[in-house]
Amino acid sequence: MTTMRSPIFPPWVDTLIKLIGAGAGVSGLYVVLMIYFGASPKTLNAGYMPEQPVPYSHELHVGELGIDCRYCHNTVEKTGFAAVPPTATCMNCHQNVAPTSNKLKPIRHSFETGLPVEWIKVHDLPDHVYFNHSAHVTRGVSCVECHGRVDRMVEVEQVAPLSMGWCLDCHRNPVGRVRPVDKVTDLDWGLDRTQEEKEVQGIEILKGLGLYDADGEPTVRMTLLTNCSTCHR
Amino acid sequence: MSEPKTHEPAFDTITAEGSVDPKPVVLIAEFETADQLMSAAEKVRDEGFKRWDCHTPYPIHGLDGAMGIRPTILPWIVLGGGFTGFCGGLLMQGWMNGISYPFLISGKPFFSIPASIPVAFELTILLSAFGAFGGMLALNGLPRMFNPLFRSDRFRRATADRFFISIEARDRRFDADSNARFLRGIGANAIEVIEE
Amino acid sequence: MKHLLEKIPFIRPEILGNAQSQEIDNTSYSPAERQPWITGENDNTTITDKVCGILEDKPTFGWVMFFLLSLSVLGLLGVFVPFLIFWGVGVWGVNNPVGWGYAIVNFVFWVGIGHAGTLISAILFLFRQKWRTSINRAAEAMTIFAVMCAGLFPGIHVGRAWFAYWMFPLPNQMELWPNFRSPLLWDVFAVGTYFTVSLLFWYMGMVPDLATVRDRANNWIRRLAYGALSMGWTGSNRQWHVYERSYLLLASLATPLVLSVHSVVSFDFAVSQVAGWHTTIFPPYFVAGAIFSGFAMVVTLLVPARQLFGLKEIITLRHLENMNKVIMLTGMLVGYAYAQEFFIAWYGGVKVEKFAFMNRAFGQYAWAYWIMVSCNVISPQIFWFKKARTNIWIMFVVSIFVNIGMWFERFVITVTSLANDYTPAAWDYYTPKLADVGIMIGAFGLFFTLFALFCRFLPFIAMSEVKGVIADAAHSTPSEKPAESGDAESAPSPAAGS
Amino acid sequence: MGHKQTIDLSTENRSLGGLSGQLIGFGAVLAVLGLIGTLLLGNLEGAFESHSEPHAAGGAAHSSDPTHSNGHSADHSGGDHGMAHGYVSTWSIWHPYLVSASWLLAICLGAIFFVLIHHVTMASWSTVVRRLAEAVSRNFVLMGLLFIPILMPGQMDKLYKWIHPDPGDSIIAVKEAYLNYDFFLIRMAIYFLIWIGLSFWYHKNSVQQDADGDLKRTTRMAHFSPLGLILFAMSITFAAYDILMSLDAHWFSTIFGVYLFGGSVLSFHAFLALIVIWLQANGRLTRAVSDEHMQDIGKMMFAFTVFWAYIAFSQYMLYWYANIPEETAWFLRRQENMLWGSWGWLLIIGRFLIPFLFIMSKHVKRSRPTLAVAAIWMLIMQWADMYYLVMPQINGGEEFPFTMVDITIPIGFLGLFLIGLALSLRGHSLIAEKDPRMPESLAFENA
Repeated sequence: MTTMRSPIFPPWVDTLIKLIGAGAGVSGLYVVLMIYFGASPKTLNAGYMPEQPVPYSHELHVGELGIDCRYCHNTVEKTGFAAVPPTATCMNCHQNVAPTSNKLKPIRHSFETGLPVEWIKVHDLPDHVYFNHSAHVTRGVSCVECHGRVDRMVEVEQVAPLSMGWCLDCHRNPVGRVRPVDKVTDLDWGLDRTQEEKEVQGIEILKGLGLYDADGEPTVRMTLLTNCSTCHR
Repeated sequence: MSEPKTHEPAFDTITAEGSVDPKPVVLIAEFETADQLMSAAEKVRDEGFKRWDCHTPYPIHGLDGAMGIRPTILPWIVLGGGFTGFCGGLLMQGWMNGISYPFLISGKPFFSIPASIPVAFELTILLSAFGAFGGMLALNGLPRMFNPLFRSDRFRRATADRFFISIEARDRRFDADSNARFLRGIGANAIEVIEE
Repeated sequence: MKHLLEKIPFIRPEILGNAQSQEIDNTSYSPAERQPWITGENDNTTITDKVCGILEDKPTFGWVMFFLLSLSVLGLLGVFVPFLIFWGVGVWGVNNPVGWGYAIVNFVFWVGIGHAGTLISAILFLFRQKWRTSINRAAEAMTIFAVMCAGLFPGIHVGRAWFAYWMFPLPNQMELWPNFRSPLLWDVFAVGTYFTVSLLFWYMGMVPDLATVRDRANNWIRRLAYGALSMGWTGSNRQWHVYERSYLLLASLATPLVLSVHSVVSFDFAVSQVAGWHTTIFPPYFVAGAIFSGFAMVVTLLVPARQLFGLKEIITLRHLENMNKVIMLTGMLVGYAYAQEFFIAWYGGVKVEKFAFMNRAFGQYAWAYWIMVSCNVISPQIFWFKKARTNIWIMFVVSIFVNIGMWFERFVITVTSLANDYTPAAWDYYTPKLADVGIMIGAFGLFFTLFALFCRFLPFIAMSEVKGVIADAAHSTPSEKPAESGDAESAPSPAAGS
Repeated sequence: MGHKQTIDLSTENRSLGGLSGQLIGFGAVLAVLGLIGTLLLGNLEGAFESHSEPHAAGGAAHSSDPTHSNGHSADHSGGDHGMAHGYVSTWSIWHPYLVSASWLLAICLGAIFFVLIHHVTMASWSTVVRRLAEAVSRNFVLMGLLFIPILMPGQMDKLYKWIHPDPGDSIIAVKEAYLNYDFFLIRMAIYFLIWIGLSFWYHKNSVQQDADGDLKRTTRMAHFSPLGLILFAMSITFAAYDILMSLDAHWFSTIFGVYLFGGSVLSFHAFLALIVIWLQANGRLTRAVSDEHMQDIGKMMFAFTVFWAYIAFSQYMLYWYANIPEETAWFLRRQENMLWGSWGWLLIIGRFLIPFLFIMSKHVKRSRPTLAVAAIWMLIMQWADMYYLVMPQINGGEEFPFTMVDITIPIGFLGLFLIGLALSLRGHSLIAEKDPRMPESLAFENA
């Protein structure tokens, strides 16, 4: 006696399951890589370069003319906030220098009306981060460490990812990233030094701050740099 | 085993739908009770079959011996999983809290054995369990959705209240007629051959 | 009494469910022979029919009512959880000094409930207790659902629930890792592992039974669904061999796991310096309490379920009696811990410890403390009497008492120690708010809804294991008698059975 | 299940017979060795001088060490840390004595627990070895006798500081209602009454069942066992507090009773395995107790190895983590210097890790030689554990007060213990002959 019958699942289902399994593995890997590289602040945030209302060139003013950072951003050493200069600061020079330039029209307009120029903030940290410029600048952390070679930027762009991990990189190991306080705005400083030399000098500076002891070992104060409440208050 | 067929075959045949050149792939024999199956299994084993199996609704104590199944390597897989979990757990905690992100809180050491035991223990168990479950699936070749055995309606009782012996056509001693007669002789009450 | 109750329409079996099974008393002890676990004239065929019948027949009126009721209670969760997430944890009654309120109480309560399932499936398995087979499936399901309810609370307590994944050690842009020195993180690992392993254990145990359902299915949806779930199981003995080994190994892994989970939960309290929490007996005491409450919940669920689904011959009085014995034992272990805490609080001579315990018993939360003691320590004492152990009404009531008592135990531990801590100026009285109560009740809705669905759609009894028990019973009874029969007969045994 | 042949007990050699003489002889040799060794070596090491000189103490190994000059107990207890001590910091012969006594007491406690728990659960696998457990538990009488010298009025203060606390010790003053000599004696009497009562009653009923085969005895023993377990639980807990925990009367831990319980059950199963192996090597119970039973005993050894570790870890973890001075003091004495710190590691590795890995395998549990090795090792570790509980108080854990009497006393006690065991096993069957569950037990298989 012969009967004909088909089972619940045809044979290709088993192949399909294997394919799905392999596919799940591959797509899992894909998702991980996408998140790791694609959603990284290095990809998403670094390189941010908005068009400003006035094509102010840091390269010209800082790089060629040699104006100190603190001439315009004059609060960095005293407050947490790095001031964007008022229009009056621009006009100190531009009353005389290129007073009729077309590019400076918004500046003059602002000066006349008293309305601020609507600069677009490039380095913008989330509200739950309390970043204090004076705390860094007065302890030997140079502008260049976070903002890059602004003196070579025609238009300012965000160089660093400004992610929490990136902040912590330095907070965990500041040794090679500090310099004498008077060299903080000298963006060229240190190009002639090796990393080792910087570290040797860095330890001396950190000793002065009480972060390293006389033996060159980190003190317990170092842990303050990575305490949550240091940045999230 | 090569006696001439002189009578109607002692088995039913089930053929796959749309099969062009049906060949037998597996033979199943049904038994009424577990005891019958047990003694039959011993005889099938002694007959020298290799690619055969018993199918029962519940695990029968002693059937492994009757079939001559050798112990599984599963415990070693589990041990490997557990070892990986324990060492991995300790290394993970040591690296994450001791090296990558040392963080002082209430004066406790960055890494210490007692505080690491709970997580290392849980990971030991977790990876061992994955080893036990995944190892079971791998060693049993599961999931296996398609199986010629599912063509048989009679076989559906193998998971309820009947006991079966199946012999694959790939076995060297496979011969539908003589096998069927042999199985009848040792107590099978129904034989089916599934063709594809 | 019983007849009267059965006259009430809603308790009448024919209305509640297909109660064709009979209550057969198999609880008498005779040292000479053991009573069967499965009563009535049951064999492999009837067991299959009865168990599969639950999910093949039309749902009974009782089940539909239960399901709808649970679903409506679950609705509370749908209201209050979004409310909580939208407004933040301020909608709860927690505030200084009681920063841990209903959320942790419910978390510990549900994790505790979850312990019975693994205890039954793993520890009793290792101890070769055959009575586990009739109840383990339902108890394991209960474990899974209870742990889900438990997981809900830490998940919503983090405030920003969408960041709950920060509890896991995942690489991230912040280059941070969780703090492995925190007992709360140990909880994440313990409860996560527990859930995963319980799920594997439950599912693996179900595969052969799902295959049974698949093979009986007569419509293609069922064949497809159960076919996929059973992964092509054929009952092959070569597979059984590996499967049984794997089951044994999982049981031996789940046993220390089940001990560890509530131990770790107890660490949340005990590694602190809070008076009344910091007691070395906490780990085993929490485990005993967890088993206690879990068994009570199993009884609470199974007493109606066996009635509803006609399983009185499979989940027999003797099964229930054994569970009641475990309840009594663990109840006394919990009582032992209460007593030791008090004694050592006095013996240790630490003033704050002494105060913490006196305050528990006679302070502003004395009402909660004495509810706890009477429910947990006193009420199970009735099980010294066999009549009480084998009376389903009494055991049902006691199991509810125990559930209440164990909830209050967690309440007492959490709240009394915090409300009156080291800073008397900050002492306060904790009052839950509507959202606390709503989420607490809603979690019961989630639990019962899931359990109701499980009853309908998955095999309620571990059929393959029960069949093994029937086979063993059939084998052992005749073959073991003859050798010693001379001695056994010479003993005057008739009275021994009573 | 049904495939195993049932063993016919009548063909089995199941009485101790001539072995009792052998065991008593061996025990006597050990006892004499222990006694002579203790007297000789103890004298050499100056252990007994403390009788004449109230402050003399310390092992010979350290007596020559000028930094640890003998016996300035007053200095140590009063001066060293500027605080009152809850413990006696001077070595006396009673310290090693107590270590050994608690070591064997633990075995007896495990034995009575074994009897009770198997009655309460109506277990069958263990029926073949239950008589051995009953016999071991009868050694409570011996243990009671061994504890008497410690409890003598003039001697007990050499162990327990709370008898004569330092002036101004307010912590001990608080517990005076509990920790006082009279009440302590009453409690000890109650514990031993409970233990001796339980062990004799169960042994008596079991042996009488051999003769009359009365099934009611089984029912009666089962009926009484829950109550017996409650008595056992309360007595072992408070005995642990009294005998071992109050050695440091300032320190406390709620889990301490459970800690002693874990070690007791573990060491009893190890001892049981050894008795069975010894009996079988001498042709007794060769078939009644099968590989299957040995595997189960091994499983219990394995389980309680883990249980002990779990309890020990719980106790350590909670005190280590919270770091409260009055709680950590006890552990600090035990881990702040190399010697006692290593002893702690010895327990972690020797008492947990090695046995855990060693008897995990089923083959190790089923093979007599390997199981015997594991059992002997576990018994030594139980002794090491008791040593760890008692000795580090001496000199505040600063020194390692090991003397030769630490070896000779346990040998002597073990000899007495074996004599006691022989007397208990003698004169009746080694197996509970007519226990109704015997057939089931004989046919037992690990399924």
